[in-house]
Amino acid sequence: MIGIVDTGLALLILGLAVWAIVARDTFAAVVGFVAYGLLLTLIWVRLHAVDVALTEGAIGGGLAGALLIGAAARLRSTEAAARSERPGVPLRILAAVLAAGVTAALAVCVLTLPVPAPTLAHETAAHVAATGVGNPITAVLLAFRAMDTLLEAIVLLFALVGVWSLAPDRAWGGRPGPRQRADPNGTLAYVARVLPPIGIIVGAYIFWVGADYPGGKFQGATILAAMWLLVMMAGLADAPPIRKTWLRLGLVAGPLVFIAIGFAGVATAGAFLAYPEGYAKPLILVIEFALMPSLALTLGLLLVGAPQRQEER
Amino acid sequence: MNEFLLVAAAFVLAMVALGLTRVLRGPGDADRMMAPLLLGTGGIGALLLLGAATGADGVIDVALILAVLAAFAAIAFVKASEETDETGSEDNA
Amino acid sequence: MSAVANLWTILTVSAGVFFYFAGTVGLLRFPDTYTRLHALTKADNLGVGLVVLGLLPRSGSVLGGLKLLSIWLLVLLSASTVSQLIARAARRREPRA
Amino acid sequence: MSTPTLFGLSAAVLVGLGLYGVIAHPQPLRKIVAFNVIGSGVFLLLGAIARRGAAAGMGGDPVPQALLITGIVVAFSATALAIALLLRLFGETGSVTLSSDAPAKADGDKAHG
Repeated sequence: MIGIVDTGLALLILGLAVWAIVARDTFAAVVGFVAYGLLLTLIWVRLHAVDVALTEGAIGGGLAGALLIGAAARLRSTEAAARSERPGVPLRILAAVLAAGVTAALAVCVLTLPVPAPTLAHETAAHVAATGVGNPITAVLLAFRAMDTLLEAIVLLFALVGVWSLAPDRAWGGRPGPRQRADPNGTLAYVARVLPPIGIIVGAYIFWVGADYPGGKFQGATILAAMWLLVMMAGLADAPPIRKTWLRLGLVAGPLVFIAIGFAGVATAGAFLAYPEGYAKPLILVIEFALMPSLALTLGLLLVGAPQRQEER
Repeated sequence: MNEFLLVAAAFVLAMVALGLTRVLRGPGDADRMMAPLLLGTGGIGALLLLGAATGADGVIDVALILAVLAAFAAIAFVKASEETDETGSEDNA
Repeated sequence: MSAVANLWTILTVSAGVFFYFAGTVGLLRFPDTYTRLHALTKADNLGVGLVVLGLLPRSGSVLGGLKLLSIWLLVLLSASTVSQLIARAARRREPRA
Repeated sequence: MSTPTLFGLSAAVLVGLGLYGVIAHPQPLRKIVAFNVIGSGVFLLLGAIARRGAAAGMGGDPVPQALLITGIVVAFSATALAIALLLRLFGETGSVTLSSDAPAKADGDKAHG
C-alpha cells in the first residue's frame, strides 16, 4: 500500500513539474510550481527527512510561493510579447534531446548507486553526544559542518546587498516595496492581526525543539519572516528604510556573533569554529539565538525587494 | 489499522490530484490560486494520515508549518493583483 | 479500549475522506469561480477537521493533540479569510472581462 | 522498486524537465521557475541518496540532509535576487525581454530611473 502512495506522489510531482514547464500561461505555470513545492514536503517526509520537510514547507510553500506568485501577477502584461520570442522548433528539439540525455545519465547513476550505501550516520551518531544536542542534523549544521552554515548566512546577506543595490539612486536608503494602503476593517487586516501572534509562537517552538527534534533556526526564522511580511502586506506596518542603523546592525549581528565564536575557537580549542570541550551546547545555543533574528530580517527583506521610495519628511 | 490510514491518505492524494487538474486550467487567476488552497487542506490531510500510518515523528510540526503559511501565497497574489489593477496595467485575463 | 479508539478513527477518518471527495466533486462540477471556491474551502476544511478528530486518540500526548487541533483551527482561519480575498480579487476583475 | 530509487528516478526526470524549460522558454520568469525545478530535482536526488544511507537508528544520512537545508535556503536567496532583478528590469523598460535585438529605447535615460 505504501508503494501505491509513493508512486502516486511521484506521478503527481512529475505531473506538476511538467505543468510548470509546458503550461502556456506563465501565471498558471507559477501556481503549479507552488503546488509542486508544497507536495515536495510530503515526499521529504516519505524520505524520512523531516528537517528538510520543515524547511521545504516554510520556504518552498511559504516564502518562495509568495515571491513567485507576486512576480507573476505583476509581470502579466509582458506575457504576449514574450510569446513571440519563443525559440524555433530545431532549438527546442535539441533542448529536449539534451534534457533526455541528462535524465538518462542521472537515471543510470541512480540505478547503479553503490550497495551498501556509503553513510556518515555512524560517525555522526558516535560524535553527536559530544555536542550535547539531540538532533543529529543540528549537530551537523552547527558543529561538524558549521562552516557551511556560517557561509550560508553570509550568502543570504550578499543576496540582500544584491537586491538593495538594484535601487535607483534617488531611492537609495529609502523604504523598499510599494506603499500598502491599509483597510483597518478589511479581511486582510484581520488575518494580519490574528495570525502573527500564533505564527510567532509556532516559529519560536520550531526553533526551540530544533536542538533535540526536527526543527531549527532556519525554519523558525522563515515563519517569523513570513509573519512580518504579512503585517507589512496588510499595511499595518511599513517596511523600514534600509539606511536605519538598527536594521543593518540586526542584519549582521547573527553572522558577527558566529564569526566571533569561530575566532574564539582558534584561541580556546585550536581551530576556527571549534568549540572547547564541554561548551559545545551553550555555544551552539548562543549562535542559534543570535542567528535567528538576523535570518528572519534578511529573509523578510529579501522578499520585500529593492528600495523604491525616498523617505518623506 | 495503518493499512486503513494509508488507503485514506492515497484517496485524499487522488482527490487533490483530480482537483488540481481542474483548478490549474483556470480560466481566471483566481481559479488557479485555488491550487495552493487545495494543497493546504488536502496536502495537510494526506500528510497527517501518512505520518500517523508510518509513525514518523515530527510530521505534525510539518503540518503545523504548512497550516500557518497556508494563507501566505494567496495573500501575496491578492496584494499584487490589487497593485496592478490600480496602476491600470491592462490584463485581459 | 483500543478497539473503541480504532473504531472512532475509522469512522471519523472515513467521514473526513468523504468530505474531501465531496469537495472535489464540487470543484469539478460547479460552474463558476465563486461556487468552486465555496466547494473547496467548505468541504475540504470539514475533511481536515474530521481527519484531525480521527487521529486525536493516536496523537499519544496532550501536546500532540493540541497541535493537531491548532492545525485545524489555523486551516479554518486561513481558508475562510483567503476565500474572501480571492473571491474579491476575482470580482474586481469581472466587469472588465 | 524501493522508495529511494523511485524518488531518485523522479529526480532525474525533474532535472531533465527543468533543463528543457531553461533552454526553451524565452521568458525570464519561466526560466527562473525551470531553474528551481532543476534545483529541486538535484535536492531530491541528494535526499534519495541520504535515505539510502539510513543507519545507526537514523532515518537517513544526516550529513546530506543538513546540506539539503543549506541548499534550499541558498536556492531561495538566489531566486529572490533573480526576481528582484527581473522586477527592476520591468520597472525600468516596461518589458522583460532578454533578447539582444529588442529595441533598446531605455538606454538613453537609464541614469535617472
